[in-house]
Amino acid sequence: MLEVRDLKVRYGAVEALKGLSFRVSERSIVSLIGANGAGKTTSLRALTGLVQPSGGEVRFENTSLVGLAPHEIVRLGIAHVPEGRRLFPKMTVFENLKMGAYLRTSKAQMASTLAMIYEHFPILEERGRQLAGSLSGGEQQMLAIARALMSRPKLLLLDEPSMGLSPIMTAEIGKIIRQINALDVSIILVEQNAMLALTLARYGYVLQTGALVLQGDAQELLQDDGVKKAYLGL
Amino acid sequence: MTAALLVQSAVIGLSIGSIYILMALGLTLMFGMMHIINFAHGAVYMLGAFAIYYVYFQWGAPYFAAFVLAMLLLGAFGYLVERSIYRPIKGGVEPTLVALLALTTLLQAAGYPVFGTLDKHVPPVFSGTRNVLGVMISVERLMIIPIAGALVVGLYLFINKTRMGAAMRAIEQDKEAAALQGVNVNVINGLAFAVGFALAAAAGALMAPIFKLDPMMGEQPLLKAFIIIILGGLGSIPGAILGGLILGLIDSIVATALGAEPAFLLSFVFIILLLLWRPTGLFGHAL
Amino acid sequence: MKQSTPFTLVGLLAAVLLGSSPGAEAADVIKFGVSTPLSGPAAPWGIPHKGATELIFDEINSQGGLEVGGKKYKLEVVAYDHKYVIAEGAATVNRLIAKDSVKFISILGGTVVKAVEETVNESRVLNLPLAYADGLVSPRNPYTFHSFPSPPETVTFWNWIKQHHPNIKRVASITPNDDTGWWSLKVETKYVATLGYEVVAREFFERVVTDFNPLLLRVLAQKPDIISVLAAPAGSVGLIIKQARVLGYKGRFIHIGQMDTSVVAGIAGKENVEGTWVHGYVQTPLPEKVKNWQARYTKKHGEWNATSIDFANPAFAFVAAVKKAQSLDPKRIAEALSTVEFENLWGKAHFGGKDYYGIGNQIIYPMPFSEVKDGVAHLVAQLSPPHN
Amino acid sequence: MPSNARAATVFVAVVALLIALPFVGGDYYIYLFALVFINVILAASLRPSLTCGQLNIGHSAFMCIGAYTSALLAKNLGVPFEVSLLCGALLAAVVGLAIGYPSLRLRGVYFAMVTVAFVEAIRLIASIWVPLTRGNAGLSVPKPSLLGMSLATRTSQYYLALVLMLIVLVILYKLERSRLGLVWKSIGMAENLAQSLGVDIANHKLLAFTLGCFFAGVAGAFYAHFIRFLFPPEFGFLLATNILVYNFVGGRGHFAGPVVGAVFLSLLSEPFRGSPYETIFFSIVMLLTILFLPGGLITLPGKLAGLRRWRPTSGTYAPPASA
Amino acid sequence: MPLLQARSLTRHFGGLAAVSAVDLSVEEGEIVGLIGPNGAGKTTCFNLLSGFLRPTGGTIVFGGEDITGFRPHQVAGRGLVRTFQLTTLFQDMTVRENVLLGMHLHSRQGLRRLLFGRQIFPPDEVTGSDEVLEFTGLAPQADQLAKNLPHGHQRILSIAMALAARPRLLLLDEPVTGMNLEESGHVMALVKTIRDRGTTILLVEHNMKAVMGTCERVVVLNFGLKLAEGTPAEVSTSAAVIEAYLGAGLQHA
Repeated sequence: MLEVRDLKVRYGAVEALKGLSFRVSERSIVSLIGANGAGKTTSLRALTGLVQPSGGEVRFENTSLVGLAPHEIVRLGIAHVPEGRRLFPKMTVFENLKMGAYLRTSKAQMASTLAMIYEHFPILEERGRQLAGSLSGGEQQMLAIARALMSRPKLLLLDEPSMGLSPIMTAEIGKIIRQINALDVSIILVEQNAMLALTLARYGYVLQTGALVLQGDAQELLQDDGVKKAYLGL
Repeated sequence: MTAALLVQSAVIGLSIGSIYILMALGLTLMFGMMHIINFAHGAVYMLGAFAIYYVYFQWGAPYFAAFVLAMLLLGAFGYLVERSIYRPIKGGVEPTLVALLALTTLLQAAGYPVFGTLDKHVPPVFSGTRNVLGVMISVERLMIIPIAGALVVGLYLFINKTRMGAAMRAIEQDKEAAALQGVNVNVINGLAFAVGFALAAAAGALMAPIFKLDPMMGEQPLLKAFIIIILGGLGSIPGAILGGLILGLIDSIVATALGAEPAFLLSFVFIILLLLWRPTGLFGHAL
Repeated sequence: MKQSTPFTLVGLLAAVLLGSSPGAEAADVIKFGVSTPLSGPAAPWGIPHKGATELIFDEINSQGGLEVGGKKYKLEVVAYDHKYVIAEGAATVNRLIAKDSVKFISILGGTVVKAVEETVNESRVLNLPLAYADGLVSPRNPYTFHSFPSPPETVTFWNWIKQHHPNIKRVASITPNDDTGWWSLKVETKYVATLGYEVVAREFFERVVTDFNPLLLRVLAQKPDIISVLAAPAGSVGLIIKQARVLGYKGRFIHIGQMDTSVVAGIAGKENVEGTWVHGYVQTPLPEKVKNWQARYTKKHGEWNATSIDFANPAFAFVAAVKKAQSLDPKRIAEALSTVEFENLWGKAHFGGKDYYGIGNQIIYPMPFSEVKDGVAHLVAQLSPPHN
Repeated sequence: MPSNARAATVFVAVVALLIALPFVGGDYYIYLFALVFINVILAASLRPSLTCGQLNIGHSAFMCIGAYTSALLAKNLGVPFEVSLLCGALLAAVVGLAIGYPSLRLRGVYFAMVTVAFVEAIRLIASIWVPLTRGNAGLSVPKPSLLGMSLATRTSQYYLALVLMLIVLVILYKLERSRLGLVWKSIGMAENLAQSLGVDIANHKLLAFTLGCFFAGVAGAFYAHFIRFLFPPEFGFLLATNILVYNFVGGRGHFAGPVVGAVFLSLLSEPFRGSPYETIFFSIVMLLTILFLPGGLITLPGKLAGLRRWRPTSGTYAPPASA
Repeated sequence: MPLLQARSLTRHFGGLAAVSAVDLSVEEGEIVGLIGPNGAGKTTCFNLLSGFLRPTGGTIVFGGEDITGFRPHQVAGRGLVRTFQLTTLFQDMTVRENVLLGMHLHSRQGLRRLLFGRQIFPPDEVTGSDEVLEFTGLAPQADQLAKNLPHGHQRILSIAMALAARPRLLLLDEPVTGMNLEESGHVMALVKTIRDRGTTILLVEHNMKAVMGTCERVVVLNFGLKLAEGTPAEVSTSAAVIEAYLGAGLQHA
């Protein structure tokens, strides 16, 4: 459903992405892993129009995404949970969720989505009137994911959902990611936590300094020493 | 200063303060979202007053219809300014500042050939005086307070209860995250220009029947609005409301006791001291 | 490429120097400079100043021009906008004198005239200003002929008031906070005191002020019988009257200066202006001559501005003096100005006031005073100044 | 090196032209350019604090202090121009220091707004303190006398202005090209990084601000003795924004930016003078300049060259290397 | 006595403890690595040590002097100089100007020289900057604008600037981020040479290969707490560290 070919991004003189190609098929979880500065976040930002690629092509269900503004890309059914969650801290949990459904104007649809969300994230219903900024890290991450789901995306981009979370919380997020995928939502998971990412994903891509160095079946990558090497330098 | 004089100047201060609040709200809204100070706000106030002059006085439309029309017209103008000046400059703070200053000069200078050189007036909409707490206050001054109050409440509801208002608050907190929820940031910025301009136009339209009209009439309210948004904290709507009330009272009570210039000087000294004490105003947060 | 930045500067300099250098001059043209506010808050005075001068010159030109020494000259107005800013005023006057080689000018505005006083004297150009400025009409400024009645002339109306309205006793004065206002106030206070009035309040305001409530609360506490608003533009006067009435003031107003009472009545409301005395503005019975002027002015400029009536004085005086002197030498014209008697829109005018000022360079003519009745300014008296 | 040599040639040529101006141009140009020189000093003296990243919309306050101080000293005490100029500039600097020090912790627009408040406060003081300043009646000022000689003619005053401007420009240029200038630039570009290298940013910002105040005082002192009439409303917010606009319209990328901006905008009115639409033309040209040259006028040659050569890389303007 | 000693360093943001009770010491002449997963508190730690943040608790002693609460330029003045995580440079200045700014602390320039001097910088500063440029291999690009350098060179430039300040202790924040193998190898070799010339080094880095190959001692942070400390070999075999680093995955939960 998503095909990325030779994607390049420059920041001034610096080439942050040097021609990345990958694909995501329906209902799958694909993960992009790699150390800091490998270009993972940049690739997601390029997909949703937050940075303009300097070259390459991105096609989503046969529509080219290059040159579209973020709100147009969201409309096509792609939701992006950015690095650092980026909630609206001075809005309540409920208002944040409503912002997620910004493009869904049907009241009935929103109510049903909200019910679905509350089913998966009961804590958010409990904290509905609390300001998003006052939530704990794990709750914030849940809210960020839930907010993205409010737009009923076909493809969900998750940028470092486990960052700064305790192992228990990380496991919880992992479970949620599986549940979401079970709702027929494809997922691109960007993670530094390679174990988490490869356990969840079906297919993985390993990035290093803006280029692809390794790709393959997640289970195989999990066993691959190359991954460990890329991380720990062992 | 007698008690009666104090009450009288306090009520007048509230009414003037209400106008200042309308001016300041738009400024603070636009700053919160785009981090720009709209130097053209005074010129928009002036255009709002002249819209009333033509639509209500010259063409005979009912006052409230003219009032709404003035807000709509200048709101549309605000959207146009976002499209044709703010957006092409792509958020550059300094070029935007110069462009808005140039726009102000242009609107003021064009005012003389277009509106004529003589001071214009708009006949009073409300007449008579009322006894308020034992002193006589003109009804037209009093009426400003509920009308401005209604607009403030309207703005509050718009920002807090509507989808577009939510988009505005979202942009204020995190522009990129807002875009990722599907908010068309350009359009909502344009909307903020429109709302800010419409509020300034409303202030001008409210003042038109009370004061006189000339192309430079917006300069003083603009400076007052600057003081208010700094006082209350840039980007803070409650701050703008409180700041407007404080300044309105200073302007009226101190001016009655000591004269207009000392009052103006006092308000400047006051904000310099306030900022040294609290560098982001009463309700401001770090930038 | 990057080195060419300084070339831009050079280019710019050269362009300005060449682009606007004075062209060939027609020998049979008399240039008359006008430095006046054409934009900004004082434009309501500057535009009729320019407009009146142009109208008078155009009419002379259409009859073939002004004959001097047997030769017909066309009259030309060179008008610059000084925006009521000193630096701009100085720049425009310098431009008129140094670049356009103008020998005769008329400057509007007290502060601007004071600021360029010495430039005017040193360049020996003839100045016919419209300005209230203390010390402007003085032996130090022999070439300056003030062409508008100043406070020392207009105070004469207080004699009329004393005679016809003896119950008025307490006077409050409100005036702009600048040289113009201060001088007006000083002159008036002194004069009314000699007539036995009690001055109960003296207040100054910034020209940009629109809310006079604080000031009026102080003034009204002194219970004046009459409020004298000096040297203020019509808009401010309108607001003062309106706001004073709301605060419960029942007495009269008098305005000395130059203003359109229809603007005042518009702002203040017709009923509030009732009984106000004004100098320099009449709507009825309108003398034929002024009626005629109004028609001509409106035809040429579109918008009628009553201020043009008195602001036509510089042009009338200048034309009369040139005719008399039959010379284009400023010195000769100045001599002629001191003696010539000419017609302005109110009757016979001349320059005098030597007893008061020490030099006879102040315009003297029977000044009109009106009372506003039912929103219309009715002529009540035409009075000559206390000095001649 | 050749680029520097070329720039030096142009500089010498411009100065020669300006020296020759009284002989070739009319009296009006002498007068006009003396005013332009004042604006150039004002614009250039704002540059150090802008370079440090301080948006200062109150520069005319310091011009006002310099103007009134030197005028009052000259008028009331008969102090010669060179001394009164120095006193005016020093007082402007001292007041600048006093207001700059506590304002340093204000960020961005808050700093800008405090300077707005300050400029209005100074203007109001000048207008209220009537016994000293004569308030809105305006203060007339004697002609300048230098080293005992009276500079009565416009030509001599023109040369005085020229010399003052050149001295100020040379000092500011030297400073900008020195380590100090580099440090200012570094603060404006990346405050944190500068701090991490041991730069005391508070002191450097204060120095830049105070220095600007000093030269604004110089401009004010000369203005007072040249126009010879001081009127408080003229030193308000409007003049302060003009000084800022000179910098932006000229361009921030190069030392010549404020100079070009001040010259351009000060002369822009001249072709339109006499037209009732003078201000309208002026503001339209200003608006178009900033819309099409957001980097200022100094980027114009680069843009033109870029168009001519059709090489996109040459379109970006780069200030000459310093070494 | 260690060159740098931080005792129970703590910093709260609101209610959140970004760094809590961390003890950290660096001996003269060491290369110490500070590692940990994203959000572990490494950068906060750096900001505390370099004076950009004020600690909520704890003390920092550098070279025998208590520098707790010093402002950044004062810390730098004592010889503790840092670089930044994101490529922070004076982008619109030349490479040489960047390095010359690094020499700010050691520059003595009087007003006379400032106004009347023929050269902009005194000869000793120019030779000093030449040396640094030569040493870091940036000499050929000395007159280019910093923003036009390739990424790897920009990172090296930020080290060169810090070096020009002649630090006793150099804090490097992710010096090899975004570099390929070859580049990072070059930088880490440079780091070693710098140490050999007498500058102590504390670095934060994600590239484990670089850390393991260069550092003599490694401190691991997780959730703002010190998780482990030891030689690279000890640390990289610690199960706790591996789990913190690679993540637990789902099977552990």
